Formats: sequence, structure tokens, C-alpha cells
Amino acid sequence: MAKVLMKGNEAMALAAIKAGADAFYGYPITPQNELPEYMSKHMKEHGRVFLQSESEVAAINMIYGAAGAGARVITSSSSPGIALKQEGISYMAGAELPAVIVNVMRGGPGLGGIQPSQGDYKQITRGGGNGDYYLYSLAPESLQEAVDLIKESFDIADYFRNPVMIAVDGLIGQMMEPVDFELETPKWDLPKKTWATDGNQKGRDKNIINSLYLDPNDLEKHDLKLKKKYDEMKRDHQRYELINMDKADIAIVAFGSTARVCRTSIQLLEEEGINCGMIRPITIYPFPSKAFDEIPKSVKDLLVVEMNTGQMIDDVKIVNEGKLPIHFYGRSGGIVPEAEEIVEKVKEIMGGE
Amino acid sequence: MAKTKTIYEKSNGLSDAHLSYCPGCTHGIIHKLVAECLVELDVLDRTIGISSVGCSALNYDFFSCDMQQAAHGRAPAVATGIKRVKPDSIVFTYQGDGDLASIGIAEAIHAAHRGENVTIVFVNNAIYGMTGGQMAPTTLIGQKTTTSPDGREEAHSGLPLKISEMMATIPGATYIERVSVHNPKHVIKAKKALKKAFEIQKNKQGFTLIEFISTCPVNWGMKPKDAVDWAVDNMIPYYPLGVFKDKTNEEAN
Amino acid sequence: MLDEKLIVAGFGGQGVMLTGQLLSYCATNKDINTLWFPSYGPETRGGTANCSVTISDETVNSPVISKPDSLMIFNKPSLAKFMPKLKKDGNLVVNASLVKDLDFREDVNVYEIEANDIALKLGNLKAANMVMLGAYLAITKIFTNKEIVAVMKEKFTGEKAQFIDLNKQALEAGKKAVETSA
Amino acid sequence: MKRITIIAGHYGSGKSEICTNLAFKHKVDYIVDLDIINPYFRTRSLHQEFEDAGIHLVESTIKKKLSSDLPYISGESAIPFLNKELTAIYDLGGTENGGRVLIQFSDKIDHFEDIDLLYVVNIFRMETNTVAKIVKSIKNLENEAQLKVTGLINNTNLLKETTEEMIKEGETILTSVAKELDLPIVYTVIHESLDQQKDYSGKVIRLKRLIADKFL
Repeated sequence: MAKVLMKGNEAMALAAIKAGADAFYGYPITPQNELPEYMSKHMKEHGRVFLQSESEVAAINMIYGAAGAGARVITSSSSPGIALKQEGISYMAGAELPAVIVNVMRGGPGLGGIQPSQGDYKQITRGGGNGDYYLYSLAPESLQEAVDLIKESFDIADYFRNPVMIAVDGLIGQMMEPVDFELETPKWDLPKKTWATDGNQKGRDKNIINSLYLDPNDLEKHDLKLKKKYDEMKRDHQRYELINMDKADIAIVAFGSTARVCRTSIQLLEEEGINCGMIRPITIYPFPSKAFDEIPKSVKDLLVVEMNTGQMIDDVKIVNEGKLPIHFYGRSGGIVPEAEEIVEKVKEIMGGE
Repeated sequence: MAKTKTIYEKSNGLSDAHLSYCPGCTHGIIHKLVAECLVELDVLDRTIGISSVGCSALNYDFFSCDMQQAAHGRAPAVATGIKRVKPDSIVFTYQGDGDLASIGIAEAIHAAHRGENVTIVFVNNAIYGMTGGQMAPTTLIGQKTTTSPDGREEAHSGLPLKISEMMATIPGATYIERVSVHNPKHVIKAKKALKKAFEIQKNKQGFTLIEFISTCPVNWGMKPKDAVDWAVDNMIPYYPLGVFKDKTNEEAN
Repeated sequence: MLDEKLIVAGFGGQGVMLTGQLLSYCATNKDINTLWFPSYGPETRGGTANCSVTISDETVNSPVISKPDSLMIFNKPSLAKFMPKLKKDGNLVVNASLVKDLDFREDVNVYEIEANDIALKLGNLKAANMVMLGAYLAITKIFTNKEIVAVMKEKFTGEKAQFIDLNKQALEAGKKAVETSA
Repeated sequence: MKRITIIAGHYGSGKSEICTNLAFKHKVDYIVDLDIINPYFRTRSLHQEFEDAGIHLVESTIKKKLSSDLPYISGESAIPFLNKELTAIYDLGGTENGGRVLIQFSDKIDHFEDIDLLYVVNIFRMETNTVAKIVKSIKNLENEAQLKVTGLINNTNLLKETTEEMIKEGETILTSVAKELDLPIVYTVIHESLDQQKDYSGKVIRLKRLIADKFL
């Protein structure tokens, strides 16, 4: 199939269908509505389940139930709705249930606004709900990347038996770009879901899906088992892209659509003879610490650019270990920074030395 | 060797785990009825039960079918999620009055509203047992609890919620009945109601809820026998027993 | 090298979004990189609406257009909002039926198209956006009318299919309006 | 000590520590944790220690599930009331609500001579810092438990900051309570680290903090 032009939300929905999603449960919220709307039209054609729930809280618990029954499940929402889902997400991590959760971020806190934002970075990368857990969190910068990552994310979720978060913003949800749905994406080696409560107990013992461990010793053991997964994510499954880093004097750190704006900034700077590179985290959890080991000596400063007031900057500080000066440029409230603003910031940093 | 005759056996629907209920609590009877119905309808090996939060939180260990433990109040949503992807399974939730009538009322209403083909076993003992006897939406006027130390007052907490009556008003619901297990006659009646609910589900006829009037001797501060009497004298007059909705009957007429 | 950044702006309901989308669909059919990004939310229901369209031989990076090469302006508020951003020597295509007697920038190429009047003459005011698109294509020559009509045939199915002929006429009328004014 | 001693009092009055000290000292047959109110600082954290001492622990929670928030009353907890050979200490939950549990045994108690229901008071708890408040608390407890309190325990303390003057201050208040309700002060509790110089009402329990040490 040749490339097709699709809206981000629709493209992510189709990617999920192509990845074999059995069920979608969700609740309307701007700017992700085209995703459930697309699902409502097309899941039926494939004999799959689409259901609009009464709330985000119900949606994530439907996801819990269906995932526990062994189905491939996906839900989507936007920032305030994802906040409501946190209880269920924590329970899923605790009960070791796989699912794909799409967060089309908008400005906050509270009801905030409906324009693009990356204001949920901390909520996404710190677990979000109660207890010791994390979500494998992917932050694509284009529709093609979003589609490819969603296709793979079901495998990732199944492999880790842990929810995977697709963290995009309203920009990616709303924009249209040509996408190729037939590109090969990695297939993970997955065991059968022998743990599922699938209503077919013939010839096996009963299965239980549960996150309750009343004995502190049992719960600690369970927490450590979960930690092992997160350690494996950190060790083997960091993803990032290095852009123009070879001779860079300064490096931007940015993810998602912000990184895309920064690509234009880098081109504009190049035209003015300034070498600017970029580290683009693709996984925001695990944070790609390894990318920072690859920073060449020529780089003298780091500039973190985000669509928030500075959330990822803390992770950059942790992995930078005080080596390079860290600067920040951010826009929030739903404002997408323009490439020229970032160019000015880079020049200000470089001129200041 | 003397001949022995088995006159009573524990249902296969229950595991060998010890029940974690106080003496005199009727959870045990209700568990037995659920288990017996599933076995008698020959659906045990395709049943998925959902434990809620409350005294019955650990009953995923007690039933011998597949079980999922749900967050407080969310069991009907979990049931929906399962049933939609496994339409041929039998799915039931087991919820107390705190779980269903308070924190989870939205999920319960909407499962009925959508006509989900699941069965809710609703145990109403008019109090929060697990957390030590706090007031529930179903606590009676004048009833003392740890959060209504002077007895529930209408002006402060409203009138107790009648779940079966309320759920019966939902167009999507198929079968709603309130039963009690305070004596053998009513236990038999309750089982009949529960079995009917599971049969309706088996026939894919939609949403069913059976409300059980139950007791909590410890948190009510009564001996088991007195608790049963109290339920009969105080709860049943306010929460009358009977069928509140039967679409299968309406359809037949 | 093709590298066109366009903003289409007007009232919700004037077909602003669709106009931009047709260009992106056409680019995709020709395997040219493109990105379409709409304003979204309440403004699309009666307020001002706009979309950004990038069409380029190069990879499209920033989805945000800070200096558009061209503007298609359907109403007065949109002119005020976007004209200052237009690149020097850029194309400013305005619906002159609604945007009248205004000072336009001197350093850009202004094309005043009586889109509403032309559409009304064709029998349907709703075709004004296609008149504007026809004019824009005549100016930039990015795609031919024929290529756009091919996209419509692909996308306008069912009830919408009946409008393809009208739209085709509107595109031609827009083209003619540019040629006669030049 | 009577065959069955039930210890009641406010949250944090020191009930559980006194229970464990008495249980080990008198090598009772049963120690019964009836605290269904609060899952922290409870006798069952000493599960192993009791077992080693040959004391049978009846838990108010699911077996071996330490600090679970799922309280229930085990049928086993009625055994010492039925078997007159056994000695036992019962640890009630805090406030009058904790006393409500005792109703479950009311039909198993046929004579009260061998049962003590002792009320623990620490006058540094705001709920029991005056004679009037203590009297009211005791009456509330009796009302809920449907049993009469038979004695008082002076457990006045401010943990490590406790002085003998403080304990004496508690004794003054408790003496008034005792007079008003016609009850004896059965025990006075003094932590083992405090050098005892004075004499006190009732027997002195030189307390070793066993439960809190597991947490603090």
C-alpha cells in the first residue's frame, strides 16, 4: 500500500487495528476524539470491540478486565482524562496487565486548555498512580513514527506485561501527514498468555488477576519482581535519536513535536554557520541516559526545549551528572514554540560565553 | 465397616481456602449459593468472577473459577471489559454496599444502562465491614456506625439508597430481585433468584442484579442471632424483598 | 525545489479545512511530503478557523508555520491575524467579496478574488472555497485543477459526489479570475 | 490476674503493649487480638515470639497476613470463654467501637467472677486527660461492650520523656475516677528504663516495649 494522508488520531487508531487490537474502551475528550470515532467506525468491521464508557475511570477498568481476559487492548485520552485513569493504570501495573494507552496531551493543570502541550511529562514518566511502578513510554515526533510505535507497542506491552504509554500532544493528534502502514516493525518473541482469566478453564488450574498482596513480604517480593522489568527496560530498551551531533557546539534535548520544531531551528542555525545538534528521546521512560554518553567533546552546552515550564529538565540534570551547563526554553499553555524563538535562545546561550 | 452416606458436600464451585468472614456473617451462605448455581448450570469452567473491595475482597481465593480482583467500585466496568471480549463466558461481580452503592454507583448504573450481559451479586449489610463499621449509603436511619455515632440522620446524610428499586428504573436492565438469607426458606428462594439471573445471562438476555440482605454482627454490635432478627425487623421493612424488574416476563406477556 | 508553506483562514463553515486538506491529499498522491495542521476546538464551530499546509520535496519538520509563503484569506479577522506573518513577496489571496476596502501590505502580491459572487453565479455559495483554491493554484501552479479533481473523486463519495462538477467549475472560475485580473 | 483479662482503652493508650507484657509474664494460654479497627501496632506482629513462648495467638485478621487491612473475628476467639481451663488475654480495639466486638461473646459468658475488663488510661491522651472525660469514655465502652469495666490501669506516659511525677499526676486523676466509679486501680505501668523511686497504686508492670520496637 502506498502512503495515505491521515489525521494523527485516526492514524494511531488504524495502527492499533493493524496491530491486532481486540478492544478499545474510551471516553470523549478533546483533542483525541478522532481516535475513538475512528475506532467506532472500524473496529466492528474487523469483528473487534469498541465501547464508549461512562467515564475515563470506567474505561481504564474495562481495559483492565479485557487485558486480564487475555485480549489486546487500547484506550486513549487527553491529559485530564489520563489523570482520571491513573488509579486503573496503577492497578494494571500491579496486576501485570498489558495495554496500550494513548495520551494526546493538552495544557494543564486542571481543565487547562485544549491546545498542544507536553505538560504530562512527569505524570507519565513517574508512574502517575500510587505505588512503585513505571510505564514504558514512547514519544513519537511524526505520524509515521507514531504508527510504527503503536504497532510495536502491543508487543512491548505483552512482553513486559505492563501498560505502554504513547505520549503525543494535540499537534500530533490533529495534524495530517502521509503515512505508510505497511512498514515492517519489530516483532517481539511473546509467550502464550497462560495467566489470562479467559473463561476457558478446561484442563488448567484457575487463574487470578490481582494486585492485592496483604503480606508485606509478599508485596515486597512482588515490587522487586516489577522493578526487575523496569531495570530491564532501562538496560536494554532505551530509544533515542542523535541528530547532527558530530560537530555540534551545543545540543538541544527535545522530544515529540517539540523535537520536530527544533529540527527546523537546527537548519536555520546551520544557515547562519552555527553547529547545533539534538538528542531526541523516543522513550521518555526509560529516559535515554545512554544518549548522553555519546555527546562529543565539542558540545559545550545543553538546551532543553519543552512544551511545558520545564519537566524533562530534571531527567537531563540526573543523567548529565553536572558535566555540562543546562539551559531551558519552554512554552506552555498550549503554545507551540516557533523555530525562530529557539534559534534566538541558542544564539543567546552561545553569545553569552 | 459402617456404611456412610454423604448428605452434604461443599460445592465444587468453592476452593478449599478458609473463608475470611466473621461468625454469623452471611457472606458464606451467599458464596455457597453462587458456587452451587455455577455448578448446576454447568458454567463453572467458563466463568470469570470479579472480587471487589470490602470484606469479600479476598474471594478470588474462595471461588474455584477464574477470578479478577477489581479496584474499589469498578467491578462492573471490569466485568464489561471482560464480557465484551469474551461474550461466551459467564461474568459476575460480587460487591458490597460500599463498593456498589457508594463509590461504584456510576459503574453499576451504566453496566445496567448498557444492558451488559453480566450478573451483579450485591450484598447489602448496611455498613462498611472491612474498614471497621462506617456508614454506608444503605445504612438505616438511626443506625449507629463509627461515622454516624449518634445514628444516621436524614437531615445530615439523606435517606438510605434503595438500589434494587433504583436499578429497576433503568431501561437496559433485564432482571432485578432482592432476596434475603435469614432462614432456610429464604436461602432456597435466594438461590432460585440467583440461578434465574445466571440463566438469563447464559441465554444472553442481559443485565441481572440480585441484592442480598445481609448481616454484620460484629460491626452492628450484635450476636449473630440478634443480627438476623435485626435484619428481618429493620432492613426488610425498608428494603422489601421481591422481583423489581423482569424483562423476560414482560417479553413473554 | 518545491517548498510551500500556506495558511488558509476564515470562518468555520467556509470550507477552510477542506481546502487545505485537498492540497495535502494531492501532495500525498504525488508522493510529495506534506503536513496539514488545523486550529481545533470551539473556533471551528462558528468562530475563525485556520489550517497550515506544508508541501515540500524535503522532509517536513516544524508543523508550525511562522513565515507563510502564501495566505488564503476568507474573512476580515483572518487578514488582520495572518497578513503580518506573510513572507515578503508572498502571495495573499483574499476573498474580496467579504474582505473589502482594506489596506494590504505593499511588499506582497495581492490577489483579490470575488469568490462569493463567483460562487453564487455558479449557483452555490458553498463553492467559494473552490474558487479561492482555483485562484491559488493558478498563481502558484503547485498542482493542476485536474489533479485536485482527481482527489475529489477519490474522497467525495456518496452524497458528496454530486458536488464534484460544481467544484470543478468553481476551480476553473477561480483560475479565470486570476488570469483576467493579471 | 483473673483467668480472662480484657484490656480496653483509647487508640494509643498502650493496650497492646500491656497485653503482650502480661501475656509473657503470666504465660497465658491464649492471647486474642480483637482489634478490628486499626491494622498497625498490633499484638500479632509478635506472632513468632508468642509461638515460641507456647502462647496461642488468635488473630483478628487473615492468618499470617501481617498488617492486612481486612479485619475479621475468628470463631476461635470464643474458645477461652467456653473452655474454663484456659487462661487468656484479650486485646480490644481503640475507643468504644473496639468494645462492640465483645457482644459476640455475651451469650458465652455465664459468670463474671473470673473475667476482668480493665481500662487503660494515659492522661497525656487528649481524649482521657480529665476525670470527666475518662468516666464518660468508660461508660461509652460499657454501653457498647455490654460488660462492666472492673478495674483501671494507669499507663500515663510520654514515651521516653516520661517522669515519675507524670505517672503520679496520672494516679491522682485515676484515683478520682476510681472513687467515682468504685473501681480499683489494678496496675500502674512504668517503662523498664525508668528508675522507679516511688510507690504506686495496684501492681506495677515494668513494661518492655515489644510491639512498637518492631516498628519504630
